[in-house]
This record gives sequence, structure tokens and C-alpha cells, in this order.
Amino acid sequence: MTKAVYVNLSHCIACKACELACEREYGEARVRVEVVLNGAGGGVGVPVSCRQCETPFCALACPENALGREVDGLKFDSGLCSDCGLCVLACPFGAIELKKAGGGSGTSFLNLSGTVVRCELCPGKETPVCVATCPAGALVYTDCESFGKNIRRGKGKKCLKPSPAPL
Amino acid sequence: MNKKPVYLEIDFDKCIGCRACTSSCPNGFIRLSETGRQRTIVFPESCGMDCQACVSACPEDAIRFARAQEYEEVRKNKEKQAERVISGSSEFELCFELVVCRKCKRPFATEKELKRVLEAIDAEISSSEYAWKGLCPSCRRDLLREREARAVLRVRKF
Amino acid sequence: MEERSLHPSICPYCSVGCGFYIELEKGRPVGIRYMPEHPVNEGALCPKGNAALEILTHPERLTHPLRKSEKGWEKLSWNEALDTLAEKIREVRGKAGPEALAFLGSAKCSNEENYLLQKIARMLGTNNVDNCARLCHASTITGLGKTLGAGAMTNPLSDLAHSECIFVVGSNFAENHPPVARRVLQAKDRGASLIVADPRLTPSAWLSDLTLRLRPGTDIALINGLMQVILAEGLEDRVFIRKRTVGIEGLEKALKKYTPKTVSRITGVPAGDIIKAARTFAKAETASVVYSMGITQHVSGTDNVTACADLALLCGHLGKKGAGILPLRGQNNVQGACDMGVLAEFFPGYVKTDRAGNQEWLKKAWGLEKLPEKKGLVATEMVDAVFGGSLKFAYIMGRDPVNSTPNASKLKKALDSLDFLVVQDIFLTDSAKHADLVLPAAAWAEKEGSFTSTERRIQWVERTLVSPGDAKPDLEILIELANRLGLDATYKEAGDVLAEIARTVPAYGGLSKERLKEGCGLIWPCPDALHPGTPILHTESFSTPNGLASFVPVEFLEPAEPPDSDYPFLLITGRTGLHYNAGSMSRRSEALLCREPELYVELNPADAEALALEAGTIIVIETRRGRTEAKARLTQRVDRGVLFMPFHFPGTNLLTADALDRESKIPGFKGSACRIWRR
Amino acid sequence: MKEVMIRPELCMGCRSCEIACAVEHSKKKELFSAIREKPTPKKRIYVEYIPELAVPVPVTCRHCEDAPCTTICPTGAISRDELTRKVIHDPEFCIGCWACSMVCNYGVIGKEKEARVAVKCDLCPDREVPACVVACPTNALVFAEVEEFSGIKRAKVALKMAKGVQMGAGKAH
Repeated sequence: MTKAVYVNLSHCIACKACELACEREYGEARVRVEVVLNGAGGGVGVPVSCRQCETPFCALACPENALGREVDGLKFDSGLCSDCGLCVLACPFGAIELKKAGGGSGTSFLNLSGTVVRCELCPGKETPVCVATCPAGALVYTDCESFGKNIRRGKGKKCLKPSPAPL
Repeated sequence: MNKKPVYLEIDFDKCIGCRACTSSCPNGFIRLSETGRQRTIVFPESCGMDCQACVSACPEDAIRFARAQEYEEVRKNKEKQAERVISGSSEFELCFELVVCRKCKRPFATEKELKRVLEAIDAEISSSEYAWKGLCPSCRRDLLREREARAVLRVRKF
Repeated sequence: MEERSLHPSICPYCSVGCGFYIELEKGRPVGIRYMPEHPVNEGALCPKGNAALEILTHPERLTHPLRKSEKGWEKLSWNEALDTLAEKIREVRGKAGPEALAFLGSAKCSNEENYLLQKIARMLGTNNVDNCARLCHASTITGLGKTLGAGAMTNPLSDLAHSECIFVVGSNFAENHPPVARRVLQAKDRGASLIVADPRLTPSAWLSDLTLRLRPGTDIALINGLMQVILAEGLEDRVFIRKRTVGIEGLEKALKKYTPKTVSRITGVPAGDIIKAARTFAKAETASVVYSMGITQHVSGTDNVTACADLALLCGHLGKKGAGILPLRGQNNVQGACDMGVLAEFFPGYVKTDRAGNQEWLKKAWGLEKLPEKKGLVATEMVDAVFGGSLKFAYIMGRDPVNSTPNASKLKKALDSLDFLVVQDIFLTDSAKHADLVLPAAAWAEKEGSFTSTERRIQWVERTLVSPGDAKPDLEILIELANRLGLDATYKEAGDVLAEIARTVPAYGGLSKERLKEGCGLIWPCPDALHPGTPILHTESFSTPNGLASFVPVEFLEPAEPPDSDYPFLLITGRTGLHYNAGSMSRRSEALLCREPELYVELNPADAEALALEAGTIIVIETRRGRTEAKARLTQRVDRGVLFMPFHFPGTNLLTADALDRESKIPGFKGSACRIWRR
Repeated sequence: MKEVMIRPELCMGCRSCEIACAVEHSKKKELFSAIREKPTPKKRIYVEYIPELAVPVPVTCRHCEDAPCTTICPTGAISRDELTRKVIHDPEFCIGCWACSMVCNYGVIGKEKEARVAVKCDLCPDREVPACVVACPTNALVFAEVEEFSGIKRAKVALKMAKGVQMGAGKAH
């Protein structure tokens, strides 16, 4: 089963713990949280990181086969990467970034040269750090099937829960 | 290591203006700079190294290393593109106009880069119009965020 | 091969008490590993927790004792520094009496350190001891004290997951105590409903099923309104009220006038929402009340807390799993510092100083002839005492009052007019800059000791790292000082002090270093060595003398400083997710600072339009006490006429009011009338 | 447009709908061959058992009017058919990013293991009435327009009330 980091969006409290955990571990954050639509109805915090697509555009665009899809997920081989940045342009989610050559994390895409920075689901760790640190439990490391199951369960429960006497 | 000068031959038509050669060159001989809507890549006429890092990095096979005996040919090619040789130096440059993001209006990629990416992606998929087309990566992220957020806002209290 | 070892530790930031492992390589901290087995946070850490290690190796750490001289800061040896200090204390005490001394403890230091600090002060003959709780939760102690008998959280945080209804008032738990959001969301996943009452639309309010956006400072009216609905519709728990409480008649009478219509007019919350909230809260099998500084930091702080307690009592939501009152406290050991008696009015274990006969027991425990009998000065009263000339010496341990006390400019003057000021801290804070002597202390992972989290969980932190330079654990400094003052402190290590605490404070009776080191801490009351701890308070009876809780009716009074034509805006203060209190730690953490670099003020777009201000403009905010500049942030989070500023940056507290609550002496931080203009 | 409406109170958790769905989406549309087929036929309706309440609830795609999955899909693989108003999924364009499953409020977007693409209810284009509805032995699933569905419920309530009226009238006699 290919696992990815899923976000239970209505649970995100936009605390940026995932961002900081990732930055602490790897020097630059591969997941970024912003608050959007922060209007009179309340905002939503949305973390964006690599979706680990099954047919990844980034891998299709990669001229060196540095990015490729394997059975257990999307793999990146930095040795093959030539830093051309085509994967950045191919990703529909803008989840790949280029790291500034001098270090430090840049939010601007226009870094003059750089290496590819994308979420690799913390190889060697049982759970990615962003998921382990999420205080709200909004990030889940799972596959699409079980993520859907949890939501279905929740909906099912709500359908049947005897609503507290009519208000 | 071969210390004899090695000449760089660039196929200007093939080059898409990505940054592979600039970041792969171990000596930083190939330079990339951006001013406004223009990206400029400056190549040396020759380089002392024979590492060919740029050659293997180039996704379009646009770079070739030429020996001295072949150089006359290369030179002729270059003269044809006279305006690209920086006068008074042994360097020559390539300029690309950058495409601006349709939302934030910041330049983010060359036309050729985008074309190459779209070709790589399944032709059928890329032929139609998608919301993220023409957007720079950070605006794509914002678009995704906004759409996800709308979905959440609608059902949050449910 | 690299040698890496893991050392369990407790987060130094807020009061939740999250556990994690510090990863060491050759004695240097290299990373954090999560602790999924920890009962409080289940491994999760908020952004501050993730950045906790950054400050340990910060280049600005104090490494030597420093003395202020004409030439600037002068390095001293520890002997010189402590001799000077002891000498000075003796001199001031001899000349002006013990009442001229003041000792300020720290809610960021361990129980042992706080205990010793107050013991030194009291052995010197003064009750002028206090800690930062005065600025955040003093009103919890008074408010819950007079209703339930114990000023502490009644249930552990994990209990929240079992509540059917969670009523949150004046707390932005999602940003300030993120692991609490985990429990709240777990409860919501089980079908619980969340009601958030807050003037701001915070991330906590995003999660809520019902948001009550009340006008700042009208909390009592709202809670009274809820209680009125509950009583009018007969939803109260009559059995609980009859068996376990007294004083319902008084409450019933006082509540008559708080009809939904009246309350709606005062608070600005639609009457329908008030009724809906009251019904949801009362009908739930188990419900919790969660509050924080939005309730306590008012001139009516004690009354606010009392109202919360009344509400829970009225529905019998106390003393069982998933039902209780949960004040989310500020700093990692604010509960412990209060338990240890670092309060002007209480000896250790909340024994009132000014009640006759209360000293006898402590005299025996400490082997003393005499103890000060008068109630001491609380932190907020000390400023005036300095100007009055009666206070001459202050010892500040691990606190930054310049950035955390209201009306900061007045406080700065007070610090400068002291005869002698000692500050003991890990950084040269803004307060330390006013000191005559600065003592470098060890940071949290560099010393051992016990810390009491907001849920009364006492956890032991071990010494994992070596302090930079000459910096010493606070406990060692205090022991050496006590010996120099001839107070005979024979403790060898923190465990010895804990043993004495166990003898003195009944609730801590069963604690020992060995026991605390075994698991993830114990929850007090834990009276004897075999007692497993008491996660839920008030299960059988309340901590009052007769075991019954009392309803104390409170009346809504207009806020102390309402906006008027001169100062048309109302300024409220609070925390953001990425910074912590006075910011002496979080503002030195690069990862946190790059995400929230400067002081800002939240402003409703409609107000901004009326004043022709754009997002990002630097605006000047002026109150009757001072003025500050901050960057405008336009957001719907605040209502029209309300401004919000975080208090992590110097400047905010130049503006806040220093009017005090009459019982707890907590300043009314929330709600200062102000005016703004473009710089 | 007709949709699969659910009456969870009638569901007894037999999972006939799940099986019927998988069979309908197999190549031969026959149970015995479907089991051995590759790729394994995938169900698009799910019966969730809620242990705390001890009840099963069938959940399937609601074909939302303003479906978040259609707006989030980066390739347009999930889209709304303007003619039939169905939310349809074209596996050709699917890149398997699962953004749709993340925003789906019902968690009914599954995964075709072999092809690694999303799979969701298509209301059985080859049939008049979806297979799951036909298979349901207790009529917990109803294929109807929303108004129609409400009408069924209304009729039921009306019947009960009518009986009450009759009884009341009888007593009065």
C-alpha cells in the first residue's frame, strides 16, 4: 500500500508545527501551512506537501530519471538530479521547491540555482515527523483507502447519532 | 586530467534555458542571471576541465564539447550568432524571455521550459485547459489551498 | 559510527507538560524525537516545542555573573557575586527591615527552586514573595478557591476527549496550547459539540460548532445569561445541587435579571445563540468548561472565574470523567510555583499567611522561632511600594517583568529606583538590563527538578546537558546564597528539597525523586508513598471545610476602561501560536522569529477603511499610559472597534492598564481604551 | 437527476450492495468470474459498521451539486457531466494524487490497486437502476430524485397519521 501524508483539513489549526518539525529535521521545510479565506466565517489552515501521486507529473518531466515511481512510493535519487527545475514546473500543486544554493529556505521560486526539495516521507522513520508532531492530529500518514474509511465512519456515526432533543 | 582547452558548442535552438548546466558546473563557469523578464545564461568559450558535467546534465543534449581541431567549425557557428558573443571577451550568452505568472505577474519560467514540461506530461491531458496552467508554483499552491479551504468551510460545522 | 542517545525531557514552554526525547551526540543536542507513549501529548509537539532546543545553544546565553559599573557590564566570579549579594541583603534588612526585601519566583523554574526561594524569603522575615501567576492565573486561585476549595484544574487534559460538550471561554487553546486542540478534536470526532466564546475569531473558534462572539469584558454577563436560561428551563442538576452545594438561592435571585434579551444587548451575542449554548451545555451528559487568560486577566478576574465555576456546579458537571473546570495555565510550572507558596498570601500548600495559628505548623517543620505574619506585597503592588520608599531590594528569578507587566514604563522607573536589583536568568533580558547584579542560570535541560503542569501532573526533568560557561542551576545558586546568609541549607541535590516539600505540602506527600522518575509523573493530591495520584478532583466531596461547594453569585460590571470619544478603540492582548509570553526565549529562536518577526496589531478592515489605513502600514497605538508602533494586519478576526496585539514583543505592555482585581490583584490586561493613527 | 438515497435505519449490513457493485464493475459482470479477474473489480459503495452504536450504514458518492473533488482535481479527471449532472471520473487522466479523497466529505473515493487510479460511483451507466439498489434486500437503498425520495418519506408519515386519525375517529364513535 502506498502511503502518503493526508490532511484532515477541518482539523488543521494552522499552528505550523509540521513546518517547524520538517525544518528542524532537514534544514528546510517541505510542508508549508498558510491560512486562507480568513474572513468573517473563520479561516482554514491548509498544509501543502508532496501528494506522492501515482502517475507523477514531476517524474514524467524529469529528464534524468532522478524522480521515479516505485511500488512503495515516489522515489527521488539526488545523485541523478541535475537541478534543472523542470519538476518544479510540472507539479500541479507547487509542492516541489528549489533550495537556495547558500542554504536557508526560500519561499521565492526564483532562486538562481538549487537542489530539489520535496517531501520524501522521512525515509528511515516509522512516521514522518510532520505527522508525529501535529498537535491537532490533522495530519495522517495513511493510504487513500483507510483515510476514506475514517471519514465514512464519521459520517455514518453522525447520520445515526440520536440528536440531543430538538432545540 | 586534460588541461588543453576544450571548446563548448551550444545548440542554441535546442537550449530551453533551464538551470541544469549552471548548477552542475563544478567551477561555476556557466552563470545564470535574471533581470526583470529576462533570463541570461553566460557560457565560456572554452573551459580547461574535461568533466563534461554540463553535457550530461543538459536535458536537451544541447551542449557538446569540441576539440581544438573541430573548433573552426564551432567558431563559424558562433559568428553566425554574432550578437550572442559578448564583445571583447571569450564568453557568449543566451537570453530567454520569461513567462509571467498569470496571477502574481512574476516571471517564473521560459516558454521552452514550459513547452517541454507539457510535452513530457501526457499530451492528451496537457492539451486542455487546467486551473494551474500558466501559474507559478507558489500560485499553484495558493490555488490548491483556496480550493481545499472552500470545501472545508462549507462543511465545517456539520 | 555516530553515537546517539535519547534522553526524556519535558517541554519548557507552556503548561501542558508535553514529553519528548532530546537526541544527544557527544553531549551536544542534535535533535528531538517524539514520545508517542506520553499520556499528555501522545508524541505531538507544537511549533514552540519543536524549536525548544534552539535556545539552549544560543550565543546570547549568559555565562558569567555580571555587575553593572560605570564601564558597563563587568564579569565577576561566583564567590564575589554571591558575597556581594548576601552582603547587600544583610545591609538592606538591617537598615530598613525585612519588609524592604522582595523575592520574585519563576513559573519557569522547578518546584524545588521555587520552594527554596520562598523559604529563604520567609526565613529572612518577609512575605514579599510572588511569581508570575499574579499576571495570569491569580484569579483562578481566588475564584475557584471560594467556590470549589481548590484553585486548580479539576480533570486531566486527556479527559476532554470524553466530554460531550466543551464550553471554551476566553481561551485560544488552538494557538496557545495546541495539544489541547488534539483532545478537543478527539471529543468532536466522538460527536461532542464545542462552544467557543471569544471576542476574536481564533483558530479555536474555527473548530467550534457554535461561536459566541462577545464584546470584550462581558464574560460575566454571558455566563450569567447561560445560567439564567438553564434555571429558567429547569435544566439544572437538582440532585447534585442539593447533595453537594450550598447557596443556590442567592444565585437564583441574582440571575433573574440576566434574561437572554438583556445579555444579548450587553454582550452582542444573539439571544438565540445564548439559549442554544445553554441548552447544549446543560443537556450534555458530561461537559467541561475550559478557560484561560481571557477570563482571568480582567479587573473582574476573580468574578469571571467564579461565574465559570457556578456554571459547572449548576449542571453538576464536576467530579467525573469528562466533566470539570479546566483553567489552561500559562507557564510550565506556574501550578507548581503556586503550590510551593511563592505567593504573598499563601505558605506552601495554600495555607493562608495571615490566619492566626497557621504559622505554628510551618515553624515546626522549618525549626524556626518566628515567621512573618502579615500578608506580603504581591508583584503588582510592589511597584507602588518602591515609589513609596518601603521596598529597596528585589531578587528576580527567571522573569522578565519589563515585558510582562502592564504599564511597563512605570515599572521600569520602579526598577531603576530600587537600591539593589538582582536578576537571575538565562539571557540578558530587558529586565536584567536594569539590574545591578545579573546571575547566569542553567536552562531547563541543564538542571534537574520537578515541574507541575496545568493538569497537576508532577514530572521530573533530568539534567541532560552541560550549561554554557559558569552558568549554574538556580537551585545551586539559592543553596549557596542561603548558606552565606546563615540560613543553613543542607540540601545536596534537588531530591533532598523534594523530600522536604513532601513533608511540608500534604498534596505532595507521596512524592520522591525515585517515584517521579519511574513513569510519566504523578498527579497531585498524592498524600502518601503508595497513593497513585488523583487525576480527577472533587469526585466525592469538595476541598472546602464542609465538603460542599458554594455558589457565589457575581454581578456584571462595565469594564474599567470603556472606549470613549478620545480613545475610541478597545485593545485586547493575547498570544500567537509561534511565540511565548514575554518572548525572552521564543524571540531568540530563529525558526520561530522568521515566521513571526515583529509586533503587529490586528484591525478590522472596515475600521481600517474608515481611517484610510492599509495592511502593512505602521500605525501608532496610544493609550492613557503610553504609545507603541506596530504593523497593521487587517483581518476579520477582530470585530469593529477592537484591536488585538500579541504581548510577546516589547511595546504591548507599555499600553496595558495596571488597574487591579480587588481580590487576586491581577491586572486587567484585557481591555484598554486606545486611539490609533498612521505614523 | 436520480441518486442513490440511503435509509440507514433499514440497513442490516448484509453487504449485498458492495458485492453487486464490484460484480457490475467487472468485465464479465458475473460473480464467479469476477473473483478471479485482474484487475480485481472494485466496489464503490461501502457499508460502514459503527461498533459504538452497533449499526451498519451504507455510504456512497452523493454526486454533490458543488462537488469539491471536481474543483480540486488538477487534471480534470473528475468532472461534472453537464448533461446527466453526475460526478464522473475518467481514469485516463487520473494521476493518483488523491487530492480528491482528501477533500471528499464522505470518504467514498477508493483506489484501483493495479491501475493506481481513483475509483468512485458512476451510478452504473449500463443499467437503468444501479446494481447496489437492485441488490438491496431491505430497500435501504432507493434510486430516486431528491423530491421523489422526500415524497416516499412523506407518504409514510402521512400513512401513520392517517391511521391515527382513523383510530381517533373510531374512539370518538
